Amino acid sequence: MKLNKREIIAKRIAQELEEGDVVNLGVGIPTLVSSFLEGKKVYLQSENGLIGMGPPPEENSVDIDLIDAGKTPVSITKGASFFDSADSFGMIRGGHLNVAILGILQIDKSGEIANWAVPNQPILGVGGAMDLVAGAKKVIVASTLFAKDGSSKLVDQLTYESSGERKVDLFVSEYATFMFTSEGVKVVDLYGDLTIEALIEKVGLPLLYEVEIAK
Amino acid sequence: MKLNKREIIAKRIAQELEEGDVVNLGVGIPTLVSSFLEGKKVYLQSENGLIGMGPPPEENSVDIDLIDAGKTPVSITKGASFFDSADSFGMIRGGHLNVAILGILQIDKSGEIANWAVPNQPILGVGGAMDLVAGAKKVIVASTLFAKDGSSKLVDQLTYESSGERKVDLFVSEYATFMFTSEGVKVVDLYGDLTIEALIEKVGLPLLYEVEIAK
Amino acid sequence: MGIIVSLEEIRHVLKSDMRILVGGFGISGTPLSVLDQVLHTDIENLEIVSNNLGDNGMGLHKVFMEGKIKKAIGSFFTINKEAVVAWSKGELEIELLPQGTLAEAIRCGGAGIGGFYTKTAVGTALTKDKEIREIDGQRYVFEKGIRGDVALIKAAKADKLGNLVYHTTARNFNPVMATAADFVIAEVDEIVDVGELDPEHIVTPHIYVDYIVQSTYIKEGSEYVEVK
Amino acid sequence: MGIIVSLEEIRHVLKSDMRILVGGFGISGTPLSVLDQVLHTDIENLEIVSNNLGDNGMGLHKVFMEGKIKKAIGSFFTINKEAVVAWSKGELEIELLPQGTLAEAIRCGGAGIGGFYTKTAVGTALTKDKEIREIDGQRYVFEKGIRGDVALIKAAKADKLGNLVYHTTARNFNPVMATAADFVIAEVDEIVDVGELDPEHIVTPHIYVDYIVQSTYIKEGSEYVEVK
Repeated sequence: MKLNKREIIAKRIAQELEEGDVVNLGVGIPTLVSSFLEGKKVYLQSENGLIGMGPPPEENSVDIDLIDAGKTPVSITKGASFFDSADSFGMIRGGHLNVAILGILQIDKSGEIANWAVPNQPILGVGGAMDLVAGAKKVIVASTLFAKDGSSKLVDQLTYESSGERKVDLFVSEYATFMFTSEGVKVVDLYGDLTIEALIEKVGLPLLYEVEIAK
Repeated sequence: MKLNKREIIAKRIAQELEEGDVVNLGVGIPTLVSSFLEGKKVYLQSENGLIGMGPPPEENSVDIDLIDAGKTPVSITKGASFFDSADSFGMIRGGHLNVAILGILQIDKSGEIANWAVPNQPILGVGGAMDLVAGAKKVIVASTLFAKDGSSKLVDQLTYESSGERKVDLFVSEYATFMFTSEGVKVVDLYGDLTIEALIEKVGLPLLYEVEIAK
Repeated sequence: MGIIVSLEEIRHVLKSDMRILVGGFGISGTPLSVLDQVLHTDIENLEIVSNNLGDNGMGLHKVFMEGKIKKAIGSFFTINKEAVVAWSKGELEIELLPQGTLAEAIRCGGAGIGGFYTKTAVGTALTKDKEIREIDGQRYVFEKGIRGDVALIKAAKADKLGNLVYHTTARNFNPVMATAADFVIAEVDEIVDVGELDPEHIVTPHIYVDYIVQSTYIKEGSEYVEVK
Repeated sequence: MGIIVSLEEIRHVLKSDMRILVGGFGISGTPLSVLDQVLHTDIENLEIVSNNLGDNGMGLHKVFMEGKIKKAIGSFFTINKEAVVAWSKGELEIELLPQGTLAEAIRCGGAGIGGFYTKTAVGTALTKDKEIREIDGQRYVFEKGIRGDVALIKAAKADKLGNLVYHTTARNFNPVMATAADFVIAEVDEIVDVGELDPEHIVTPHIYVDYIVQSTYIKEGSEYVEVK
């Protein structure tokens, strides 16, 4: 079965997760990650007060009070627990999540992200995005590489509002996975239909890429 | 039945409590207050994580985990609940107790108290005393008026370590009940075997006392 | 002691210009019946502290549409389209806080903590005019505690003293809001006798709750409907 | 996953010079079996964060008497007579905090809050060298969050994932300490299957817990006795 762009990203991220990880999935592509875990057990945290989030419920067992952070009904798994919003964000800020997987609008070459404020629109919503950026042990960005207008989301400097000083650990796109090092942006994995040269051209930034010769 | 000094104080304080009050009783004389409530229902809070503390349990139903702040086994009443130390002191500091009843070593003429550090001894214990002083809506001091050496605990200026800037609302002793006003220390109630003149003499401070003529 | 009151009786508690904390995340855990009562009063100029301004024509959304809200403090108002429009016309003040900062500020407001330092939002537009402080090598922003005149919260069950337990993710902001207002009104699905809630399971001790009202909403399939 | 371990297995987690958070108020809610294990190690120079240093020859009292504690941070050491003597000889450092400040600092340490302002102890000897700040007309003192390398806590029940529930006032400092250390060992009276604890009643979610050990102490009458 051929995967679409979003599924390619989700599947690649699923590989990064380890058995037993406590994970928060942002809205959009991140929610798809659950489908590609192939039996790996992770614990999903939802910032509205739940650890042990399960798949969407059967239609006849929907409880509209039991929702995820995107306000979609969810189920719970065995061993799940509920807590209030203050405790939930204590968990997030306190470094108790292994991984937060977040969408972005932009990411700069240092790994700083912008994922909450759409330019030229009123800034009236932030939700839990900044808490997750600041608090998770590891932040993985899940996003297509190019915006609808064709521009690269990976940029030299953010032109959108930053989500916090903290640099993310990984950016997984449909073409490549990027890491942010002191030497620059490193392509750790190339799997789309663009060569590294084409990627560099389209992104418009220098990218480090080590070809594994002994393969 | 003739009451002893400590009982006189406890009984007088019980009169100050109102039906439904949430009350924290310090160790010593304050714990006696429960005996003089005459059916008035108050809710006793214990800072180690309990609201709805009941009387000491029968010997055969002692649970040594279920204790008050003085580490004495207690029982619970219907409607009681347990919580952790952070929530308990949130309750105390946040102004959710109607009354804290505390013992003292000294109290000055402004109503500032010293109740934790014995002079010339290492200062190695404070417990929850300062949180109660700072946080309760009303603080009532329960203490004999004179120390064992005969000196007045009501003093011009504290010579013992203060328990906090907050002034208490009432000091109930075995001779009189005192209030602390901008004009000075006011005797609101005189019931021991000392006249007001003798009281002023023994305390060594000016005391305001309004005799109710139309009684 | 009369803490169980009718919906009509809560109206006298609410006054114009009050700051009101309202529990809920979207519609989950929102005191819908209590908020409907606001529409039966002539109060206005309310300052609301809530994660959102309701949703789908329910809860605070209704109150907002009646023009009763002057200012909203919360984390996510983008879903409230009319609120966005009102804001851009200058008819609604909005103060945006990260969701975790909002929750923590309310908790501190209820717990006698004047302010705190969080690492969330350091280096963003949301904190550009705020005090930044380095503590043990990490940068934090100062935030003050938040309190309200009244808190309107939703719980699953209350006993007749006012002890509360919640239902799944409908817990959200309700327990912290119960601690952080001068007067707390809890809307509940069920009222039980004192002693029926296990002391180990009570989430909000009764001393935080001033009024309890029976909810007039029930869940039917995937929505809340009002029963009279 | 092997989070349920024998008492012996916890020894390798504890190292000299560590800062260790220890739950309990007096003996109630103290991980007695785990603390006994410390005596079977050669670690020393420990910095202990705990309300007291045990009591009556149990818990931390034993550990202290073996000379393994360099510094104690807590609220009430006056009941520990030997600790008072050691302190006056300069053999034990003590940092005294009001009990509520201690609890709040640990909570903040676990919740990503760098520091906070409390009104407790303003104007006393305990805060005379600390930063005082006026917020909305009230004076507060600044306190930093507290974290540990390891937390040793006690709960009533764990499920096999590590979810915890507590027993009456034995809850005390344990839930906050579970959040504020790099490694958390929970001693429990009973271990049950996953799913047996109600998701609404779990106090400490399993993600905070690294090791679970079965307690070897039981209550008999008015004391704890060890069963082997």
